[in-house]
Amino acid sequence: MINIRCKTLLLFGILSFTIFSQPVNDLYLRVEKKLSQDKNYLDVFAVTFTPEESQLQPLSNIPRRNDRPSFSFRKKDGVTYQLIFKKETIELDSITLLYVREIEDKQSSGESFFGDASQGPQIDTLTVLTFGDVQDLFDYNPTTYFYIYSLVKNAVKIEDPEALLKLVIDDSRNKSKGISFIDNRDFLSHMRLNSTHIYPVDADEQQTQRRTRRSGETTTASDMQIDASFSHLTFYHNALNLGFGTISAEIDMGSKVLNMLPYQTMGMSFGMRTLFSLKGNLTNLRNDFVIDAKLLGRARINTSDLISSLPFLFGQKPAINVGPGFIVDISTSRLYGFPFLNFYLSTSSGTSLTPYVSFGPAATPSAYFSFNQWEATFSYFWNSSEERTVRFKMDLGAANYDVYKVDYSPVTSKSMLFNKTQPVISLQTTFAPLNSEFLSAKVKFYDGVMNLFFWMKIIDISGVGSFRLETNFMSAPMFRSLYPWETEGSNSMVQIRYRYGF
Amino acid sequence: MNKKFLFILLILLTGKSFAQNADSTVASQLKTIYESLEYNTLAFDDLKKKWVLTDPFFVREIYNRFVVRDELRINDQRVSLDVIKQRSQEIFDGKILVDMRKRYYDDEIEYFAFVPEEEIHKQNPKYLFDPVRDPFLLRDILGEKVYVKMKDQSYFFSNLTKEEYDTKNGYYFDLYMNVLEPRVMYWSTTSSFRNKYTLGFFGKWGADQVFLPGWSSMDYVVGSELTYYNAIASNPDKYTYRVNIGITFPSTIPFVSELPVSPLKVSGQAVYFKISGDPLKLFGEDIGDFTVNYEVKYTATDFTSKDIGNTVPVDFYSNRNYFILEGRMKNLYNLGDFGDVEAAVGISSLDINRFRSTPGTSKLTDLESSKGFIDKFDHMLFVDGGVARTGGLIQHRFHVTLGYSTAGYAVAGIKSQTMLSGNFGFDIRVMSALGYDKKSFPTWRKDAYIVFSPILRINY
Amino acid sequence: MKFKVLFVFLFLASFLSAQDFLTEQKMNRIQKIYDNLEYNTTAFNDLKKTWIVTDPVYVREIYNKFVVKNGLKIRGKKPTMQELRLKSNDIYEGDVFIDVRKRYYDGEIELLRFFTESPNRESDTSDFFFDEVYDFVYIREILGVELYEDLKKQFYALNDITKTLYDFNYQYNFDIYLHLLEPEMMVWNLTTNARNKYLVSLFGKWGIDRAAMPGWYYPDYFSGVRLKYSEYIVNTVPKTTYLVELGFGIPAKEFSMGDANPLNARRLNHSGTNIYMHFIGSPLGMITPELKDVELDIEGAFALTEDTPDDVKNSDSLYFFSNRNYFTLTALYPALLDLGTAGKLKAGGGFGLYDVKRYLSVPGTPLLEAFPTNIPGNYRWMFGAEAHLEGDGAIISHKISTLFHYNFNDGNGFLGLKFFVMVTNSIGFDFKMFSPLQFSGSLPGYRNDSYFVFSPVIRINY
Amino acid sequence: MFRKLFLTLFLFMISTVMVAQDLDEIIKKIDLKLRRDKRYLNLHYVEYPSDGKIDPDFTNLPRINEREPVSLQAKDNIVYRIVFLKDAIGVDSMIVLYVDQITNLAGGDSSFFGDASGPSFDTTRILTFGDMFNLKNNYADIYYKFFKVVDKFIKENPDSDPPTLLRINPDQEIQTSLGLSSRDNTDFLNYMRANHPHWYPKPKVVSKTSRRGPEVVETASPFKIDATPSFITFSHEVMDFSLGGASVELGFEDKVFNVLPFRGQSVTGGFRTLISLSEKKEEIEKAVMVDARLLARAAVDLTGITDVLVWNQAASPRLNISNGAGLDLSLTRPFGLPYWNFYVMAGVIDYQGPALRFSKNATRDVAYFGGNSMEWSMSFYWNESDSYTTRFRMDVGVGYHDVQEAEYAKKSNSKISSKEIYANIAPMIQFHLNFAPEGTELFASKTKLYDGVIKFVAWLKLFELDGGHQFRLETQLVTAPVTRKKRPYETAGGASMQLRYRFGL
Repeated sequence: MINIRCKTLLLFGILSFTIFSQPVNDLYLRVEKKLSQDKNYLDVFAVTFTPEESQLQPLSNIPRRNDRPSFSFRKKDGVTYQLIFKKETIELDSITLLYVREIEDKQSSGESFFGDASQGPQIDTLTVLTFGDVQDLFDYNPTTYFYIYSLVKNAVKIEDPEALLKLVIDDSRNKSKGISFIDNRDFLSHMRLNSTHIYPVDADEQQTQRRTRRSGETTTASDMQIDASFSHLTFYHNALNLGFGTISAEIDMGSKVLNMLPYQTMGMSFGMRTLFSLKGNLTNLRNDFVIDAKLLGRARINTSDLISSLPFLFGQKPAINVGPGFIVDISTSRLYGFPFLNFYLSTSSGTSLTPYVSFGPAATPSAYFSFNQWEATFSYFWNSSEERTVRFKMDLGAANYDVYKVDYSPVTSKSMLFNKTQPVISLQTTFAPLNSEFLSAKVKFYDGVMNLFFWMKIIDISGVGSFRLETNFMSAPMFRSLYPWETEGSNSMVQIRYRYGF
Repeated sequence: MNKKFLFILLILLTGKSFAQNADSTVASQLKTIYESLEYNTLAFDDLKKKWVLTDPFFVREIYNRFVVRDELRINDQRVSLDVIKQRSQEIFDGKILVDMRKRYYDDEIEYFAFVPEEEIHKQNPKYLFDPVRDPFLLRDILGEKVYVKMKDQSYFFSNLTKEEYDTKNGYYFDLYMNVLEPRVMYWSTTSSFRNKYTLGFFGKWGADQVFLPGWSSMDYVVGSELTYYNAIASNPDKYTYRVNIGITFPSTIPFVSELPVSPLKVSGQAVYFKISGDPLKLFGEDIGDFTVNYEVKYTATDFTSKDIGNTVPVDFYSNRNYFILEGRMKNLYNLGDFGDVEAAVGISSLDINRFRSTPGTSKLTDLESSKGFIDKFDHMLFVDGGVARTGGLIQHRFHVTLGYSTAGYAVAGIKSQTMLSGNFGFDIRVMSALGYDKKSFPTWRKDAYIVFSPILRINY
Repeated sequence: MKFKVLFVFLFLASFLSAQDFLTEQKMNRIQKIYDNLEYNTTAFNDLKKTWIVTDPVYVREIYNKFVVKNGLKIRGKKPTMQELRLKSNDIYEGDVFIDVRKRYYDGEIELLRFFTESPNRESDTSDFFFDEVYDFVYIREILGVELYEDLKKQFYALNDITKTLYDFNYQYNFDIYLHLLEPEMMVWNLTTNARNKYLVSLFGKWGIDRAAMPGWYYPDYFSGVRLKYSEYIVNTVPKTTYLVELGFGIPAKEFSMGDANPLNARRLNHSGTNIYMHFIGSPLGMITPELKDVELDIEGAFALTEDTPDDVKNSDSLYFFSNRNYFTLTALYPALLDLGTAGKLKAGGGFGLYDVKRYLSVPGTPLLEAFPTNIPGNYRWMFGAEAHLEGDGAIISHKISTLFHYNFNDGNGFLGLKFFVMVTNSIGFDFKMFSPLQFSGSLPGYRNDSYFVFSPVIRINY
Repeated sequence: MFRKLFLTLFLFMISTVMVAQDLDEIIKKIDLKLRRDKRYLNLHYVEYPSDGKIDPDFTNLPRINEREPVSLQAKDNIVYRIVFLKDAIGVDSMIVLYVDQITNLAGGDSSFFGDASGPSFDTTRILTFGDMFNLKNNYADIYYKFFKVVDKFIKENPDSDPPTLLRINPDQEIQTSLGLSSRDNTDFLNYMRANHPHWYPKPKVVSKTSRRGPEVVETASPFKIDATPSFITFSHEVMDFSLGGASVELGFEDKVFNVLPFRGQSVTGGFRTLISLSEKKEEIEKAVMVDARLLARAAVDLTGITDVLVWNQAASPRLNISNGAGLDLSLTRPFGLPYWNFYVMAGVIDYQGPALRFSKNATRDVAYFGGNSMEWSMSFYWNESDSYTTRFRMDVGVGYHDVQEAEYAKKSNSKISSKEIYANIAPMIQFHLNFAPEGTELFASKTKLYDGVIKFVAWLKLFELDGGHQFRLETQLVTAPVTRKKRPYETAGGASMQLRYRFGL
């Protein structure tokens, strides 16, 4: 039979005494675990301190908790101490010491017997004063605490303490909306990926390009640039770089305004293209006023019966002839805050009337001709995110083309059938992940017809050039009935495009 | 003298009670130690395997071992012989069952109690004897063989283990495939604290409130639905407001036999708009779970005879617009498993036009052009009451609707939707006209409709 | 013997209470240090990844770990077994959820809270019955590494309530507003003093709502230049003080919803080049200060020339109606009533007049023949009243307006309903509907029996 | 008076007896549990002496139930285990429960037979809970010594929990009751790796069940093939470029027209690239991925070889699918929307000499041509439980296709007239089910309802040779139109079965 004696109650007292201090111990334990396990999120600082002879005395036999032997700072070469503390914050009004670590570099102290230099410096760190010890100093041994405190305070005055925070704060800030540059950067990056002509790379732009390219292949600045496909060819050589501008040659089988595919327009335009800036040099394209102007002549070639045999063209024979003449095609960067401007004009004297395609009875044939076309649009650029992986371009404006009906019998007479100015809207989306070209899709609505243009990079072999697959799809007219000079159904075309030196 | 005596007694008792307290505190501390030895699985108490042993012969066998080992306790006190005799009588009458429960992570029996039959379903039943809450003590009492037989449940017993059935709304995507009112939620976002905006497609076949249910209606509304919750809840019907905008598409009729004599044909492209929410909350009043639904279908354009596609002139009825305004009070009061009572009242108006489509002409001729826009409408007052239950294993909605139309007839309808754990279900709607005389009943309407659809719902 | 016992107890109690105060003070100091160890990210508190664990069995797993390690507290005190049993009943009902929040810069879980919520409730009745547990080191120690990693990977049923930031600030690099009936393309902007903004843009306007002739029922597509001047910008939303529009009418091509014959489907036709003027502002403030908020809206279109039959290009002679001049003056009181999220009410009224002429176009003749209608001088006076409910949320901005138009001369009226909504200031929908209110006789020839127009809206603003 | 005194004393004695008697009972129960329960005890212990020295106070410790006192011996083959209870609810501080003595028989004297039988331990409980409780009440200073030993051990290594007697591992079977849908690309990648003919980068997502052993990563073979007689894809490392991978494909199947393999009289070649737009390569779970296939289709007469290569039971085909060019794009959750799939094939019909023609009447033949086709859908993934054994996917969207009917004179190959007999948008819904016990894909099926016709495709994994060669049996079934009448260009449906070989995927 056990009986209860008053000694037990005494024991209860002692136990409760430790118990009451139990929550404080729990808190110490929790803080010490936090300090050791949370590697990179703690906003604490460390001051390294090697004690001098004179400083040893006040820092000797410091009492420690959990009846661990008292500790004294040592002066030995290769031994340094790290005083880890927290700077003033909103709630902590002064520097708060947290714990002290002793770092011993065995290597330099020459102690290692086996000469294991090969393993490199052998450093072991030991927490000599835990958080609990330092707090007990603060409560019961203020002199030592303030001695260490003053050490840290002076060290902080001399030079910035080492931050133990390992978070990389700035590169992960994310914006909620996309961005659009005030200067020409969006215009230039679009043209470099899509235009068939050269846009010299800006000085600082080069670094960013080269840096990303280095992971790929290094680019030697070749002095020749060719952009060719089944329906166009452009050529540029460094010799033609006149300092204030560049000249390059172009041959193209298509037309910008008419809803017709290359070869269906039965004509070839050839001529020169020049890129110049009013400042007189092409080094700072990003902020200058840039003009990209083309001056082309347009000759008629009867490719009408070639269409059905071209393997890459899926379209019908056209029902309208396009007059010869000359073409002006200008794109400018921003002028006095106005958006980017594009202007295209193709005019023809309207004299040469031999039709390649005609209609009506064989005896009294008649034909449709289009002599003049113009298009004026504003361009707007923006990107879906800061990395500019997805880039958008929208063209808004108006366009016009005329259509004449020419009767050949009894006498050739010309009468205007159509000459209407209508809105044109096009949206181009370019995917350029990590700043390297990948694919782009453009959808354009004009005169009730949807034109879908799409290219995608297939292979990029350094030194040889890059190949792209391009498709061009012209839909049947929507929301309106067919014009007499239009063919039924949709036309589409697939071609390979080769680019060298871009 | 007795004062001195009283004083000694007082000290003795206080000391005694004091010691007693000391003892009982020690005892209670020992009891907490005893209960804390095992790995605590308090959170899974309701999921542990539970069963009741009812075989009277086996119950006697077990009871006898307790008596032999004198392990019967009542409130932790030993039990005297006559109490045992009196309790044994209840065992002999076969009215005592053995309630058992297994541990969560292994299959030792952690709870064993003799419980009278009528107490078995209670949350904390009145035990015959104190339950044994330690498997190893139980094994000691019953002996190895009987304990293993108990554990392996190789005898007649009834299983009471709880299966965890619950429907939680995930606000990530919600496919509600019901032919009459499909919904596909595809986008959601939170803009502050715990609100939710969700965007989805919705479909709607027929309009119940104008008593033209699904299968026989020629146009099927498809459109977009925006729902806003100002604080998300596990019950998806608790939205703050919902806006639907859609347009009608021609729909094929599966059961042609179901059509009325001269079915309502489509005479133009219609637009559908619905808004539901609690307008009173805008003005700060709150009269409980009250929502107002306002629906409108407006036919904007006129088809030509080419669209109708008839080769010979034909007269037909067509419904071009309807307006529905309904006020619905939910959770009026709770009927336990039957769910919560809800009631609604509303007015709806539906216009009926008679057109003649003669092929070749560009416009339909309106045979009742004399009637103004307003007086082509039939108005209807309807009342709706029912029970709805969400959550748990089976969710159901049963509604009875009664409507009286200005055209002189009444219509009654029963609508029911039952779902099994929020995934599979069935939707049945029956409507029939009442108190009408055959001759003057409109031919564009059948006197009785039955409409049904399976429901598949995936919600994450 | 007993007396000694009492004495020991008294001594212990007093000693403990003094010591109690000391620990209390020490506890607060250490607690403060503990709370400030981490890098402070309170500025992002609402943007941190937050979700609610809803899977009932998973909630039990986590709750059980806390019970085993005795890690839960209620108002700072450890709960007794009875309190835990009480809370467990809520868990068995399946109404207990766990609110979990991750740290901003790395994926560790910094906060975990148990709460109950009654299933069908109106407002947010969540009661957090246990104190919140924070600091991922402590949470990981309680849950054990495997369950902690599992909790981070979200392999269970949950509601994600991470807040996405929707801001509503206009930017002035460019602003494209693609709307079939009211397109706008900003081409130029200028700030003269630090806060004001001059905005020049090209605009289009199809249909006059105040005369109940909306969208593609109106023959002219007015387009021209718009100047908007805002005195100062309130958190990037321009507070427009006045707006001037100047444009001319382009004959609008019939946008037919079906193969209706263009000319007679729309009763009003273009009959000559016209100019369009529009002014919105609140000049009355100069006269009397109380009226400084009243917004005046003056709008007019005046025909200058008259077309010739070969402009109309009709093959056989054709009678048609045409509206040549139009003028309205409306006064609007903004922010009459504030309904919170439903928006602000803006209402007002005004009068105006428009003319309708009847022409005969005979091909080959030089001029159109004008016929007098039964109304002298063809001008019709009208009176209009309108009310708009406008709301500008970060995600949804809407404008619901009703409009009443009464025509004195024709004796008829129109009731209009306009519904416009924009989501995150980028995609929207606008639809207008006018239905006639007959007062006397039938609708005049130039009127449709109901008007209904709609258009998708896309805005790109950078 | 004496009687009263006697009565009170008697009361006093009984209550203590009663009280004491309770304590014995509870202590007996506790000792019984501590001896027998081998798996469920949530107790911790400390090895003593850690440094070989035994505290002198631990000699002839008194024990209850008339057992003679015991002393702790400082021998190197004897270790004492002090077992205590920590963090119990309602118990404020740590409580020492009992002490075990573990003597290592082999270690002590060199066991004669060599330790073939391995070290054998003999555990005896020298201080039961009753003894310890008695020490705690009556010999507080000795108990306090034990308390200090344990307290010192805990304080000295705060990071690690003291060793535990718990033998069950609750973390092993973490259960959930509701299914789950992963908020990142895990479900998408799980599905594509199992079913998509083109390859998706590994490593496979470690599903919960395979948490036991480390995930063994097979050596990624340079080229990857997925081949059935009617559809073959090939990819080689050299085709990869910085942003993602590429592969080529050739097939006799069609996505939108409800036709069985080879029965569409067309062959489709394609070039496929897979791009992940996230900066960090390894985080494909979180990246926006673009899977783009550029397709070119050519009409070809396959009537001859339909029954040679593939076993199928089907009505004779009636539809010639035309040449064309197209694109099949799938995006993972753009802007928070669900997974987007968009397929468009612009057809250009060559009416010259159709493969399949049917006589309409005495003088005319008729042939049906499938021209353009399009399909847009949104995909939703979810799993029935967190062990990822049964995985579901649902595609909801719309499809479009148009069919031309051309008339020919009896023996001529050029058409006289052609008209469009069907061109419509119809809703499309497709339900996928994947079964992958223990993370290895065993069976998958997809059921598609479009334009009234049900198309069912399923594969079953047959066997896998080492080196990564996997063989599956794949069946395709197309039904006759269910919800409407059969159109002239449609057949009564049928089924086909073929072997599918996969290597390196």
